[in-house]
Parts: sequence; C-alpha cells; structure tokens
Amino acid sequence: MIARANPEAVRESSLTRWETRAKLIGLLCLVFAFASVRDTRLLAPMVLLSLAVFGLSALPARHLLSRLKVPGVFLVALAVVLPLFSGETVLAEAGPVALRLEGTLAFLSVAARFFSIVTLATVLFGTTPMPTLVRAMRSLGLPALLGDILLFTYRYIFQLAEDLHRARVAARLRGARFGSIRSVSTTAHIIGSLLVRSNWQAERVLAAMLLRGYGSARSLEVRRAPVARDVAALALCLALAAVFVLSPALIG
Amino acid sequence: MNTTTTHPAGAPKAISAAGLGFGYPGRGPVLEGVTIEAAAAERVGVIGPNGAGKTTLFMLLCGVLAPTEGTLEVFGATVEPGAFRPEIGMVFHHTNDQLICPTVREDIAFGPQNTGLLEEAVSARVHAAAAATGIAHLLDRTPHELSSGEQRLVAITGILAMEPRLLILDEPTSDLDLRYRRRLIRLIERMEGQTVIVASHDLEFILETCGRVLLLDAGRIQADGAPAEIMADEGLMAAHGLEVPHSLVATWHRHRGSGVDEHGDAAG
Amino acid sequence: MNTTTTHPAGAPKAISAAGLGFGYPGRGPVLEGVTIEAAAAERVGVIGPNGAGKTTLFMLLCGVLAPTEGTLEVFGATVEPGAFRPEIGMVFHHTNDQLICPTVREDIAFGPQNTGLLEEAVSARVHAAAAATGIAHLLDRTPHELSSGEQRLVAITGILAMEPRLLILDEPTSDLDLRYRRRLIRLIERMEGQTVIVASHDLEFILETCGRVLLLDAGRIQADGAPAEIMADEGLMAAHGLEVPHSLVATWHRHRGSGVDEHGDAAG
Amino acid sequence: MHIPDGILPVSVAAAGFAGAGAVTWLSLRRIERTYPDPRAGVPRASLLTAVFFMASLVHVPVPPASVHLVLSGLMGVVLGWFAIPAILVGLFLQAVMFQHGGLTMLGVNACIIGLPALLANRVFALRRLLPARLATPGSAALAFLASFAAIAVGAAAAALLIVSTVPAHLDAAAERAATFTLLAAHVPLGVIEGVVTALVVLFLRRVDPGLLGEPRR
Repeated sequence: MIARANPEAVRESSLTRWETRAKLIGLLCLVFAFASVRDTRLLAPMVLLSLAVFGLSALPARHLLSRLKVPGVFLVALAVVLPLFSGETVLAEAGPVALRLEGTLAFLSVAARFFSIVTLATVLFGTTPMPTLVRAMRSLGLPALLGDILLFTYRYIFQLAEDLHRARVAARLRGARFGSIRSVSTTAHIIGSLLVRSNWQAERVLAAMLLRGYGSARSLEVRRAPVARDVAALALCLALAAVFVLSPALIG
Repeated sequence: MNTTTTHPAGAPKAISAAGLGFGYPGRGPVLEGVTIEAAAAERVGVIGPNGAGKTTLFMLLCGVLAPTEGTLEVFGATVEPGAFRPEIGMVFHHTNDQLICPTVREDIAFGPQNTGLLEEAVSARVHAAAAATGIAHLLDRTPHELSSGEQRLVAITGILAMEPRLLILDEPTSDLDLRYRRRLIRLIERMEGQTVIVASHDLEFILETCGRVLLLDAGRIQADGAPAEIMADEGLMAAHGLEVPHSLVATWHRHRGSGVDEHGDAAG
Repeated sequence: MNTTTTHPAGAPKAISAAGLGFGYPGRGPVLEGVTIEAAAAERVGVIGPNGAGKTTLFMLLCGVLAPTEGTLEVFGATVEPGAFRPEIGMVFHHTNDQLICPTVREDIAFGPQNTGLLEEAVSARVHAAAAATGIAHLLDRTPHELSSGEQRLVAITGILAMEPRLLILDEPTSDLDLRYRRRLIRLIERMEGQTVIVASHDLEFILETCGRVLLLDAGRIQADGAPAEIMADEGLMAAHGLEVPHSLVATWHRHRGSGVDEHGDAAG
Repeated sequence: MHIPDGILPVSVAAAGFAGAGAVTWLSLRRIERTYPDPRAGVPRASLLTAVFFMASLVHVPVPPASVHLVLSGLMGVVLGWFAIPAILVGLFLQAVMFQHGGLTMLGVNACIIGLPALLANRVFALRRLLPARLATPGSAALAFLASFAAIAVGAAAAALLIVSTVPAHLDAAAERAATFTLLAAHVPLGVIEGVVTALVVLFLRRVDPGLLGEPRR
C-alpha cells in the first residue's frame, strides 16, 4: 500500500517539467481559490479546469479514483444529510422524505470543491517526488528543522511499514488474532516495541549522520532555476485563481 | 552428523508441495514449479543467492502468502493462508520483529498462551524451551536490550515453546557468533522427530545440520540431494553465484583425483 | 593477497591508541588497556566473540564515544568526540542506520556536501565512488527498496565518497551473499594507501583481506599478529569462543606434523 | 477526526493555517530553548513520527466495526513539544500519500489533533504528583485519561466546526443533534485510544522509561 502511494515513478509530462517552486505556488493558489468558491455558476468551470490540469499531468485515472475513495465516505454522509434535511424549497417528496433545493445545491457545491481540490493535490504530489517537494518548500521558507523531520520521516516510513508488517505477521503465526478485542494488547506491545527500537536506532542514525558531517554547511539548493515558461505557467495559474475569487463580485 | 538422510517409505510427508508458484500481479514470478517432498524428521537446507526466492518459499510454507499456482500440504493438510497452524513454527530472518513483549518470559509464553493452554502448562513450556536453548538466565530481561545473538535464541525459544512439528529457520546464523552458532547446531542435532527446514548463506552450517539440500535460484529448484555432493560441484555452485565451502574445497584438494562422493562425510 | 604486512619504520601512524579504556558508569569496563599501533595503509582484522568490545572500539576510533581512559590519536591528531573528521570513515554493522537520504545518489553525496565541496566536485566524488563499488546503476533508486547486500555496498560507497584515509568496517559481510562478498574482497584489495580496519565473524574474509589480526575478548587484546598464525592456534581460538577457519583446518590436516607458520600463505 | 477538503469555508482554512503556524512557531522556539542542539533531536523525532504514522494506519476492532488509531494522546505523552512538528509532518504525509485529510485543511487538522496532544502531555505530567506506590496504576490511568481527553477535545472541535460552518442552514435542534451524533461516534475511538495508550505507557515504563522522560533503568 505504501509502495504504491509513492509518487516516485511517474510519466514525464509538462507538469513534471514545471519548476517545482512555481508549480507549488501556482497549484496551491488555485486550490485555495477553489476552496473559496461559493457561487454555483462557478462549479462547472472549476471541475472542468481541474480535469484539464489532470489531463495534462498524464497520471492514470485510477490513481485519482483511489485517492478520492478514502475521504469520499465523508462526502456520502453529507449527500444523505444535506439534500434531505437542509433548506425550504422541496423539489420532490416521497412520504416523509423530501428532497430540498438548498440542501442539494449545498451538497453539489461541497462535492465539486472536494473533487477539484483533491484532483489538483493529486496532480501536485503525483508529479513531484517528495525530496524535490521538500527542497522547494525549504527554499520558500519552511523552517530547517521541519524540513529535516519531514524528509527523515518520509525515509523511515518505508522501513517501519515493513517492520510493522513483519511484527504483525510474526504475531499472527504465534496465534494472535487481530480481529479480536484481545489483540489490542498485542497491538500496543508492537507499537511499544517499535517505539523502543526506533528510539535506540535514532541514536545510531544520529551518530552515523554526525560522522558524515550532518550540520556542517550543507546547501539544500534547488537544482534548476525557473525559466520563462515556468513563470508564464505560474502567472496563468494566478490569473485563473483571481478569476475564481473575484468574478462573483464583478458579475454580481 | 547428517541425522536423517533416509526417507522411510509410507511415513507421513511433512511437506508436500507440487508445482508451487508465486508472483505479484504485473511482475515476473518469484517462484515457479517448485515441487518438494520432505519426510517427517528430515532436515532440509535451502541455499541460493540473494533474491532466489528462499524467503518467499518459507512465507508460503507457513501460510503467510498464498501460492498463485500449485498445491501445498504440511502434515497432510493443505496450508490455508491466515489459518493458525501451531505445528508450523517459523523463525524470521529479522528476529527483531518477532520479539514484542516486555520480558523474555512473556515473549516465549506468547505463542503457547494463544493455543489456549492453562497457565501452568504455559509456564512448563517456557521453562522446557528455555532450558533447551540455554537462555533460562535471560527470562527476566527485556528482549530489546539483548545482543543480536541472544535475541535470535529467544526468538527460536519462543517458537520451540509452541512445540512445532515443522521448524522453519530463515538465515538462523546471521549475527550469531561462533559460540551461539555451535549451540544452535547442537540444538538441531538433539531435536527428535521435528522436521527442520533451514535457509542459509552459511553453507558450513547447512553441511553440519542437514541431510539434504535444495539449491534454489531464479525461483526454481536447481538441484536437490546430499549437501556434500551438491556443494562440492564447483560448476553448479558457480552457475548460481555460490562458492564451494572451504571444508569441501580442502577435502577435494587433499584427495585430488579421487571421486568427491565417497568423502562427503568429511563435511563438518 | 595479504597486502601490507610490512610496517615501514618512521611512517606516520594511522592509529595510535595507548591504554584505551571505556565503560558505562556503574557497570564493568567494556574495554580495558587497549594499546594498538597501526601503520598507514595497513589492513587490520579484529576478531572475537559477541560482546568482546569490537563495536565499542570502533565507536572510540571514529569519535562517537569518548574513552574513559587512555589516549587515542588517528593520523597524529587526538580524536575529539563530536568533531567532524572526514578522513575517518566508518561503515556501521546495521547499514540501514546509515542510509538516510531518499535516493542512493543523494545519500552518497551527503558526506561530500557536508565537507563544503562545490556541486561539480560532489558529483565527481559520487560517480567515482559508485564506479569503484560497481553500483552506478543504482544511483536513482531508493535505498530502502534495495537488497541488504546492495544497501551495504551503498553505505560503503557513501563513506568512500568522503575519501577517508582510515576506513572502519564493522561486520561488512553479514547479510552479503557470496557474489557481493567476493566483490567487497576485491574492492579492499584494490585500495591503495587507505588504512582499513575490519571486525568480522567471517574469519575467512579476514584471512583474505588482512595482513594482521587482533583478537579481542572481554575488552582486552588477547593476541596480535599474522592472521594465519593466530587463527590456526586451536587452543587460543577455543579459549575465546572461536573456531579455526575451515581453510586453515584443512591446511593443517594436510600437512599434519609440519609447522603451521610456513603454510600461513595458504589462507585464502 | 480528519476534515476533508471542500467542506469548510476558506476563511476557516486560513484561520487553521494561522493557528497551526503560531503553534508550530511556538513549539520550534521551545524545542530550540530546551535542547542544546535541536538537530540532535531530528532523527529521534523523525523515527518516532514514522512509528506513529504507521501505527495510525493500523485498524483496531471496535465491534461491530474497526477504526484506525489517531494516537494524538500518545504522541503528546512521548514527544512533548516535538509532537507539533511530528503531527504536522504526519498530516502532510497523509494528505500527500493517501488524501487522508485535505491539503487546505492541513492547518485546521493540525490544530484539532496537535493542541489536544499538548493537552495530553500536561494531563500525563500530573503523574509526577502521585505517591511512588501509585506510580504504575496512576500512569496507566492518566495515560488513558490524557488520550481519551485528546480524542474528545479534538472530536468536539471538529464537530463544532463542521456543524456551525456547513453551507446552508440547519435549524438549531438539528445542529445540536448532529454535533452530539459526531461526538458520540468518537466515544468508542476515545476508549480504544485510551486503552492502547495506557498499555503502551505500561510497556515503555518497563522497557525504556527514557521515552517517557523518566530516568533509564
């Protein structure tokens, strides 16, 4: 599960070639512009724009679908609550159940924003390897301590995923049943063991890092400077974001 | 020293695998057409280069993975992935992951407790197993603070306490110094009735403990027979990224010109 | 094969330790009265049972731990704990702890970058070191997804890229299959001018790579001399929980009755 | 606990980032002041963050269903001020790797999970007031309480935010009902989190008390 979520192996596309800092700023501005959308007339353009960006990214559609699934459950709950319980204008009625206009519009608005934001986020993270992303964030002002913790955590997640998996398999082979309530203590023991081992491993890791000069002047420079195309794409994103934020006021 | 090279006919098979295959979707097979029959109480070594499929084979044997092809029976019953088979004991290469309790005593008791034994029976099992591996003095220590050699013995003890009829050991001598390695060899020699299957890069260890060896490479069984014969075959070993162990090279040099087979017993 | 058994008089000492001791407060000493002199370009093996103090000795040599007694100089300068000494390279037993970057390339570049080199110089170092260990094809991979043998080679490459004058290897062959083990032996043989100190349970490896061996047990140096001599001494080896390696047993058997010394070169 | 994208208004998202930024700044300041060399804490904080990240993907049974752990209480207990960067990093990685909690909601979620983690740390610190003979049961009880409180406070904050800012008007009664439903749904999670945290704390006390900031054996 972890290995497949790893965005390291992606197809080359115009989005992978876009300079990371420009891409980060551009897509994030669009994301927040989308989050601010309230006017129902903007919903369709927003969804279409997201789909267009996704198309440019050359990412497989099932990659997007798999990422919509987890938080989608929450959306399903809203799909039941809002159209049935919110608003006064009744669209259709079946016995005690009434479908209401305001609720339905509210739900569509939430769903469209959710879909568009998740799509753009999927494009951003799906076309940028994590180390490159963190380096770009560092050069945009992310505190060094936070950047280091982020990179090292990312590095050790994979090791811990394997350790945790093997520990659970080993426990199961000795008769632990993870579906049962009794297994909670086994789970706690495994978490405790991993914490203890990681705490001791951290001392060795730190020693190894210091021996290789960790903390002595090290540049986390971004490899490529933005060129005109990168800046133009960023400007386009900012303009589109401005349109989504300002148009309701302009067109009334 | 080679305890059981005889295969009594009609005895119930400990392992019976036919045409066993395993692969992840979209990638090439990890194991292909693996057919193994092992008699009860037999000691089988598995050798081969890194990535040959040894660990995958063991994961199939203990039911962690489900074969994508072929059939697999252990003691006459099909191995059902996920089902708890206390008679199959597996000691992982990364023993660390197997040790999860605050004390060695609790860790060894973990398996027997899960088989539903009463407290006295569990305690008896713990003491018998700890005595067999010689770690009774460690029972009140924390597994995490032990040396890697001690940890490996504790992991083995935890499996022995479940009294498995099939014992699977993945690289049991890695991280063991010679004292612990020797102790492990004696322990396997003293076992009676238990079937043991061992994967190891430590060919001398296989020579000393196993009556039979399987050479696994590229997911297929490349050779199956007496350890001293297979491991002395320089061409075969080199073809699979292995070297003839020093004890066999020496034997061979010493008796240069005579056949290798008759000197197989010099192994160990 | 034993590259440097000669100790040129007057050459600067690579390691100069006198009466070195280490212990944690409230417990017995881990190391006691360890005195070692190693010449530049010498290859020194360290053998001994688990818990003998080998890793502690290495932690002192590279300045991770501070000695509680005695003095320690490497290339004429006292080792100050915590100070960055890029000329001292240490490859840990648990290589996993040493691989910290998301890609192999970045991991190898980590050390050279910290020495303040410019980007082109760093890149040149990365490529030279990767070519020496034969892992150039792995540069864009993620360290965690490599096999343990590949990981060890990457860790060694990361240290070599810092161009250390003293290379310290702790159990470099554990988890290595024979192909990688052979490659590591050749790599050490090809090194020029670098001092190498290796701790290993793999005595055949020490025999092949080192011109001198230290036997460490209970925190003290028990023997210091030619590997083929010390390792062939059955009484000495047994007293410290070690066994005479098979290649030497065979030599000894073959020439039973003649002295051991003159056959030392049969090692490897 | 994790609020997804698109539901809350952008003003709440912005307020969340402002709040998270302030808490992060504060925690980094405290870390710099507490540790002589904050870099030295990076491997430990990262490895433990990775443990929490993985452990929070583990499903534990809450009959008839199963839930995945949040572990905010345990993180507060073990990491102290480092819990804030750890939670921020964990949430970011969850958003990046699984779309678990949204990108625009990163700040809000960091507040909802991070501030209760600091609260849990203070609750657990009360054990120092206990007499020595009550140290073990007291630590377990406080660990349970700290972790239950962390979930309860976080869930209450999340419920209030969602119900009070959902677009379109619900009547007051429906709002209260929805809030209570969301809260009640989190009670079993709080209990399980409390039990797991108490068990882990008991484990650590026996094996490596240093992780709880107590002298090593």
